[in-house]
Amino acid sequence: SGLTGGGGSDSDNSGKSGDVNVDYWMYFGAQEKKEMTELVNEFNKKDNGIHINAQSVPFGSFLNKLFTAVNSGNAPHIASYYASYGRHLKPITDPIDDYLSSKSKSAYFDIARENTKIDGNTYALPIDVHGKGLYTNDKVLEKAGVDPDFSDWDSFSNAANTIKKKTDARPFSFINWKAGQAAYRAYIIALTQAGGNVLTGEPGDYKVAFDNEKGMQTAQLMNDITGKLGWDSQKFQSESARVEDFVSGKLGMFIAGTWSINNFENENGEIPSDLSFTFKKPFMFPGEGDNVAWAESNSLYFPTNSNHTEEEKKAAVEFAEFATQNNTLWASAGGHLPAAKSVATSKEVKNTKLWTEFDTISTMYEMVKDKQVRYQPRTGIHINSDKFWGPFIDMYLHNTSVKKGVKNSATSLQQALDRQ
Amino acid sequence: MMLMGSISIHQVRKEYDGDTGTVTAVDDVSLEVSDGEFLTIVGPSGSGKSTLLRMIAGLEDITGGSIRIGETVINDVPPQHRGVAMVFQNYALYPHMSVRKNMSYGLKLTTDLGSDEIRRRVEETAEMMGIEEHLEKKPNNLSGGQQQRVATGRAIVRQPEVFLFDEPLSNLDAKLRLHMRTELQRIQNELETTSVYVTHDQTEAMTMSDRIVILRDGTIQQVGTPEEVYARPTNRFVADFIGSPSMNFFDVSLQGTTLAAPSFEYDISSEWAQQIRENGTSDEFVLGIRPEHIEATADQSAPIRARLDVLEHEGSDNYLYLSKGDDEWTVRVDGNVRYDSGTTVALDLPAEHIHVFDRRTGENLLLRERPLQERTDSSAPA
Amino acid sequence: MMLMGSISIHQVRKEYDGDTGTVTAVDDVSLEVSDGEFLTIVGPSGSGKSTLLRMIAGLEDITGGSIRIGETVINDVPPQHRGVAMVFQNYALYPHMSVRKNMSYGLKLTTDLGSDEIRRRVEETAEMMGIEEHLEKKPNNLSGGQQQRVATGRAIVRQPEVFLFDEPLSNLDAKLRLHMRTELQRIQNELETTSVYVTHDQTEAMTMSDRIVILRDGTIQQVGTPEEVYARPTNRFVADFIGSPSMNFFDVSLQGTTLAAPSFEYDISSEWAQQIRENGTSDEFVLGIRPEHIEATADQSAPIRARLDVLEHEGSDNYLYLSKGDDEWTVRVDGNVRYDSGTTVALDLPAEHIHVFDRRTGENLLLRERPLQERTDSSAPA
Amino acid sequence: MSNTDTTVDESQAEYFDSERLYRIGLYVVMYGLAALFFIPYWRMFQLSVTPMKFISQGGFHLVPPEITFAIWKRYLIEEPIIYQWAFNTLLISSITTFIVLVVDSMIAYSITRLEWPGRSIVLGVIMASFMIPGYVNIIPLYTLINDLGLINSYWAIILPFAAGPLGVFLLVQFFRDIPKELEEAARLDGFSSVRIYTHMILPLSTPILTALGLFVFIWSWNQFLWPLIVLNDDALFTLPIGVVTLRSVNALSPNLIMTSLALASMPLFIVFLLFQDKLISSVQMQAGTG
Amino acid sequence: MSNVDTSTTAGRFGSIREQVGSQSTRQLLAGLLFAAPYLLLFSVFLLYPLLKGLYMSLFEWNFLDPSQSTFVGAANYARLLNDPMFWNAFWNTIQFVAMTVPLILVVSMVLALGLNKELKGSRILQFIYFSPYVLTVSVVGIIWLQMFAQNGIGTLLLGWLFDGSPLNSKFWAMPVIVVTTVWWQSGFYFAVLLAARQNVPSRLYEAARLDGAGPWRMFWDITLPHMKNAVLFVLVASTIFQFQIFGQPYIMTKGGPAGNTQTLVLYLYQLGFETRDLGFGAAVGYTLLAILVGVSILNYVIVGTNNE
Ligand SMILES: Nc1ncnc2c1ncn2[C@@H]1O[C@H](COP(=O)(O)OP(=O)(O)OP(=O)(O)O)[C@@H](O)[C@H]1O
Ligand SMILES: Nc1ncnc2c1ncn2[C@@H]1O[C@H](COP(=O)(O)OP(=O)(O)OP(=O)(O)O)[C@@H](O)[C@H]1O
Ligand SMILES: O=P(O)(O)OC[C@H](O)CO
Ligand SMILES: [Mg+2]
Ligand SMILES: [Mg+2]
Repeated sequence: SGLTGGGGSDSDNSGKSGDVNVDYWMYFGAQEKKEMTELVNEFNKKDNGIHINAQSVPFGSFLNKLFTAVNSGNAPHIASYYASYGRHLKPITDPIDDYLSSKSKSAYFDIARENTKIDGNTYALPIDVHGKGLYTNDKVLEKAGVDPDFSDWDSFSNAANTIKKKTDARPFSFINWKAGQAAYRAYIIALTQAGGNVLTGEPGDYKVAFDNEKGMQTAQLMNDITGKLGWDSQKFQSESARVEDFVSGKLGMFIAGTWSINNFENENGEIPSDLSFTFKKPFMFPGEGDNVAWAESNSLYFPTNSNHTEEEKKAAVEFAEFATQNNTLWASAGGHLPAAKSVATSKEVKNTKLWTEFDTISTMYEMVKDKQVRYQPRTGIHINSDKFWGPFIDMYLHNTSVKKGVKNSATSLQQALDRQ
Repeated sequence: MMLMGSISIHQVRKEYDGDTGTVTAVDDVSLEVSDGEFLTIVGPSGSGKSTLLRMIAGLEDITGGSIRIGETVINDVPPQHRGVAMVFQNYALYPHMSVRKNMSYGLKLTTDLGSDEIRRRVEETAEMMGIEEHLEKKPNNLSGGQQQRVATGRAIVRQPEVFLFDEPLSNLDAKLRLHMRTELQRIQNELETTSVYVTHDQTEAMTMSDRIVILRDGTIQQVGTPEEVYARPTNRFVADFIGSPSMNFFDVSLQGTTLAAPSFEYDISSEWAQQIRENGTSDEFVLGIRPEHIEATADQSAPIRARLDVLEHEGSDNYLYLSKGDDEWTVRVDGNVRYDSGTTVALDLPAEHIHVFDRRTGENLLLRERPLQERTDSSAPA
Repeated sequence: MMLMGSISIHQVRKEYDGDTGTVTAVDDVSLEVSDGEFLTIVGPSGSGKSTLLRMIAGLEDITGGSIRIGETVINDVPPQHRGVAMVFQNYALYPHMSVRKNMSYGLKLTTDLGSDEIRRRVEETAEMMGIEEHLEKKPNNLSGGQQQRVATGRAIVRQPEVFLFDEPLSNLDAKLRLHMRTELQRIQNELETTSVYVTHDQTEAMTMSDRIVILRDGTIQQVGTPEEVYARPTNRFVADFIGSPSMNFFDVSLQGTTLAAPSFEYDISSEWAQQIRENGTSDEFVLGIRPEHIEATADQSAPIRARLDVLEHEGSDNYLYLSKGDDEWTVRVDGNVRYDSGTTVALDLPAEHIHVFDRRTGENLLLRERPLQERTDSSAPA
Repeated sequence: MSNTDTTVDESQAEYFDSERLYRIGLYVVMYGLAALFFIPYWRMFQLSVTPMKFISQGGFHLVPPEITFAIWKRYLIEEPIIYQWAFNTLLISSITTFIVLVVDSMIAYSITRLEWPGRSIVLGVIMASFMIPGYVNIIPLYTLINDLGLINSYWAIILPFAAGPLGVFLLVQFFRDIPKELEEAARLDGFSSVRIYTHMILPLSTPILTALGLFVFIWSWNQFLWPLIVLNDDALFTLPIGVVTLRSVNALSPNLIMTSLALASMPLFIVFLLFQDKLISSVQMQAGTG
Repeated sequence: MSNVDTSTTAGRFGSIREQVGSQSTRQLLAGLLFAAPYLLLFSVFLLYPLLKGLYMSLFEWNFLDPSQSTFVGAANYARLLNDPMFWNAFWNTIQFVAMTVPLILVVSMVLALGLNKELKGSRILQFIYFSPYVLTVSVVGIIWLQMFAQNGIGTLLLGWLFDGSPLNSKFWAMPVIVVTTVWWQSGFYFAVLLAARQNVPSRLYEAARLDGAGPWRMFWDITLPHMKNAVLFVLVASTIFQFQIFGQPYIMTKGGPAGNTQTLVLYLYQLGFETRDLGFGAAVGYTLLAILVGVSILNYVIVGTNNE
């Protein structure tokens, strides 16, 4: 069976005969994958005549493979992807309103639920709401003797300058990861606080909006962090360099996701005991705009496949409901705030270190509750692509001038939007 | 039964499609080989010897004409059913099989002999070839001579009606070649199987065969016993090819009854002169005489003289290499006769041994005059 | 000036580090080659001929002993300064250079001759070798014989004191080899340059050299003129190696004054018997006699008789291959003498031509008794 | 015959001295280069056993101050997905190798030994396809594989690879050099075409078949771009792409990454150690220089 | 030979009839049967895609529904000529090839000439030189990425040169990829050149020694001319292969910084498998093919004239 494909699986493979078999593609890795696999196994253990067959597909080629699979009639019943990609995935996925239980319609945070709808139809169920915040290495802050107000740029930049002066650590990195997507997400946060937008207009008629003064200023700020301000280095020795620096105390603060906490673990899977850090709302950027942070949801989509039976579709949604509404594990280890309200506030979630000690999930919960998060624009294109945001990395590392970087990025993005 | 091993080749042609059009490798050859005869095909490289042999074997399609073995036309009979066995120049032993397997394979595939019987035959033949100790070895572990014996043994064991040999000895060194030559002769005497033997070594041909076929560019130049082709070569090509060292040739023109070469003149009888003139296509001829037929005389008044460059001793003969102007002479004299390099030697050419060829066609114009000499007389082929 | 080209080899050894320990390729060889002499080194494959030659050339380090050319010990002199030139078996022509460049390369690098002078010398030599038309060609476009001439020319043009030849003719076919042999002799006669010539072909050695060195396993078996080594071989190895076809050997034991072989007995004088007994290391001997020294007699009462297997004609000789029991005979008789296969022939062994060797050591026990025969008599080396 | 150089005496000492110097220099250069070539390997292994705390501290260690085999243990014992990948790769490579050997030797035999019209043209087309770089075709090939429904199947990797002309090229060269007489002797002995192929050509070609097999195996093992495109499921991955996804999924720790790399390269290193000469000779056969 | 075996005779005449029939028909049949399996693979997986690629390149290819593709003629090619991304990738690839190929030649030549001498431990040396070649590009890419990471040895030794990771430097990123490739590939060409070197008849060096040639002269007059074909092979094979560079930038730089290591195949990959712009991608593929065929033909001409 190995040769003809579809053979391998991450979950217990052997569904009982007569079971409805549901294929599920996911791109999760490390902890996330572990927890999701456990959820699947849990579901499979239930005697409900459904067997979930989960397969891991690498994130980097996930979209492409999904498109191909739909195109060749091999699409799985369920596929994980970002909730704000609904418009991009609409041509290859099916709405599920007909199968959705009434309970589900109100189970999720409103903001998350709304984000999965296109033209009134539900295209996905959100697993979580995850966002980016500001991680601080408390030892470094202590050493510098600073405790800034993290909602004010002056205060923040003073603290940063003090760290720079008083310690041999660098104060602040705008990005955690050498990838266009990381720059894009951080940029959205800063741009929104500056009062700008990435795109304006309506679906189908989006216009690039960051090639204006505000966009340019925010990009300039980003560029200054490694330039004029000297808060961060222009070197990025490896993709994970910032994380390593943060863990070892060479970096005081950086913007990263709630789930990034998993990256602090050492080879034994533990967060180093000598690392003390806090997760803060990232509302320190200058400007008159809204204090909202970028957020996203890992979600479950239902790809189009004419071979899928009604029964299977129903089963697929049943599993998706289960996986999005019983995922306490997703918070404890995966580092995400579950999208289902009841789960998010469940005892199990509130008892995790992430809630009680590291504050990542709790902070995230507050932001969601207080409507301090916003999803990125839902376009028909693969907007996170390096193709559009690579220039921001180049700008951050001073390989390109701000002007040129913004222009390149804006042009190619607009072109792609037009081509749509 | 007596006719089984006779071969009859009738107007056989072979054409290859070469890069530059068709190459005619064998051109209208007809030939009869009688049962038990040992026939040798000689000729220079590319003359079509192998091609002819391989058509008999069935390894090449016959473009035109027919070949019979015994009573059967075998043009369309596959090789293994022609009752022939072949010994190749490089032996073509199967390198990954033991000697025993090499020898038994053909029997296994083409006969329904039991394995005991095959075993018996192989061992009998191996003994006959003196390779019984090597039956379990791989060919690569044998010496050249031993490999040759295995190759011959592989042919013999099949008890074919016809043996075909394609330069079977040419990969051996001189001493071994001599030895295997006599051995092959002994075996053929014993088995009396019809044999067609290809070689480009005229010595081999002269010493081994009942009859010799001389090929050139795919056509037969002459067929005859060794004595015939030696004494009565039909043309200059055969005269040159047969005999070692080669016949001496001199470009001459006929003036009256005198054959005039650049460095000497030679008188012939007026009948011969007339015959030459009648048969020749022009006034240009070639005078030929074998080294062993030239007489080096004490008589210093002899008309033909040349300077001795090198003297070489071989067997009980001395070979003189002489020159005068552009004419070069090779002369065989008795081992007792002694000259110093640099001296001038007088030469006599006995009329009964001279050959005159048409310079253009190469035809031997005095063929009629040349008696067939006995093979064992002192001027026999070398 | 007279001594310039003399070579003096003193207790020279050569050891190689092989996979299985040290291999002694040349073992304590001492030898004098006088100026202008043509010395040939013969011996079977692996006997160290090339190694010795290459030590003279400077292509191999000398493990022990010393070599002089003229007055100078050249052990540590780099090859190009030894005043030697070498002709290799496969010619070793530079394939991508024209003949002209091949010949001038050494002159350009080792002398300060002007390019005109080099040009002159090269063309002179080319003319001498008959390759003047091919000067601009690449070696690959030349025939084997022409390549050989270029290789020789390349050596000659440098006007060395010593020529070294390593089997220079062995890549040529028989007819061409004969031709080039006489040509090389002619050139050496002309230049009178000291030459050391390696070959494993004893005929070449016998016909070309002033003296012959016979090597075996890196040690000298005998040094002498062709006549000496033919008539007075110091041991069975030399006796076997020199002469073609080889000497006949028979295992014998000495009983009284009779040498008893399995198939015949042979009486010798009592002095000889005594001498043999005294010098031998046991009672086991080997009787040797050359094919040309055996007399096939009409006298059917002769004590030694054998059955004729094959008769072969060569030059003005007939070769008889006979056998009796396990003893095999090769006998050279006059071309006129005629026998039929299968008949029994009586043989006579003239006492003055027999050799007796110690079976264990191979030593020739009658060496003293063997007179040196004249080279040109009828029983000269073949 | 008298122009011996007079500089003989001075030059001889130099001659042998410079010889020695030359050899010393040679050793220095060759071993120096080997050391340079070796650095990446050493770095890989060194990092794989360095604990994260030293790595994130930065700084350079020739030998890590502390050694941990935690990650090796984790991959080899606790998370053996790497075995699954190794097995997949082995399966793909073996099947590919087998197909290439059988199919290529068959056509090479047909072209060199059997006479049929047009075979030289066929050979010419195959040889010409040598010029087509594998990647030029990926898009149309991809749509083909997609149309055939072979996405996410090993056949998608095996079949296009087996269509490559290298094996045909090598085997045709080799078969041409097998003496024709052997086959002719076999025909006289009554061998059929199939028997000549199985009992003569194949046994006689073991050296080239081994060499080709090794080469195809290694190439197939190391394929990267194509499997990346056609495989969707990490349980189906081959080692080379699995290793890359490990990196982007588990992301960070260099020690983790290096361990996975070491594990991924191990099988071929062992193959190479065992078959060094064969492999190198197959390289040389490709270039026609061996 | 009076006892001719009757079984032989019987066999002979018995089977003549069954076997009669033209030999060439039988050969034709066998020949085609033996050739068929490969020819099938070849036509389906090599020839067909090749032609289909040409066809696709003339369309605005609709990935989800190919029947909806619109024929655009040469428009994709025209677009390509005006596409700065294509030209950037094109020049980067040329740069890469121009740096890598000569370096590979020099390194592999030094290795081959050095190892031709009998050295102690030459098997180990050979192993070390050749072994990178058996690594997959992903392993090679990641190791070298690590070599130039924060505490990578390359950074530590050469950091002063490029101030930080060279892979972030517009100037140094490509040279690092070049060095990586040289490390990875030289072993292969080293093996080729070593064999060629060992095939130079040693007699020639001996003749040259007697002629008074020194090591340098021998190299130019004997070694190099003899290795000419191998050197050409190295040049051509490595040029064609390096033109297809994909794995190293895909893994090490993703084409950055600022698109400076974007190569043709990487671009092809992105077009086909990220943007799914298949028609245009096919046009890029065909252009790459045209370039490579051009290189091959050029080489063929050069070799052809050289071998006169
Ligand atoms: N398979 C072939 N295809 C084309 N031409 C061929 C083929 N075989 C032989 N020839 C040509 O046919 C002619 C005769 O060849 P053949 O091998 O019979 O010569 P030969 O007398 O055996 O020569 P040699 O002494 O070199 O073996 C030659 O001109 C040769 O080039
Ligand atoms: N480079 C070498 N290394 C090791 N052993 C060698 C080397 N060269 C020659 N020998 C050994 O030295 C011995 C003499 O070899 P040499 O080449 O001198 O023999 P030869 O008489 O010239 O033989 P041939 O007639 O085959 O040329 C042989 O045993 C050979 O194996
Ligand atoms: O995918 P691979 O392993 O064939 O890699 C090819 C390289 O990128 C070419 O330099
Ligand atoms: Mg022939
Ligand atoms: Mg030798």
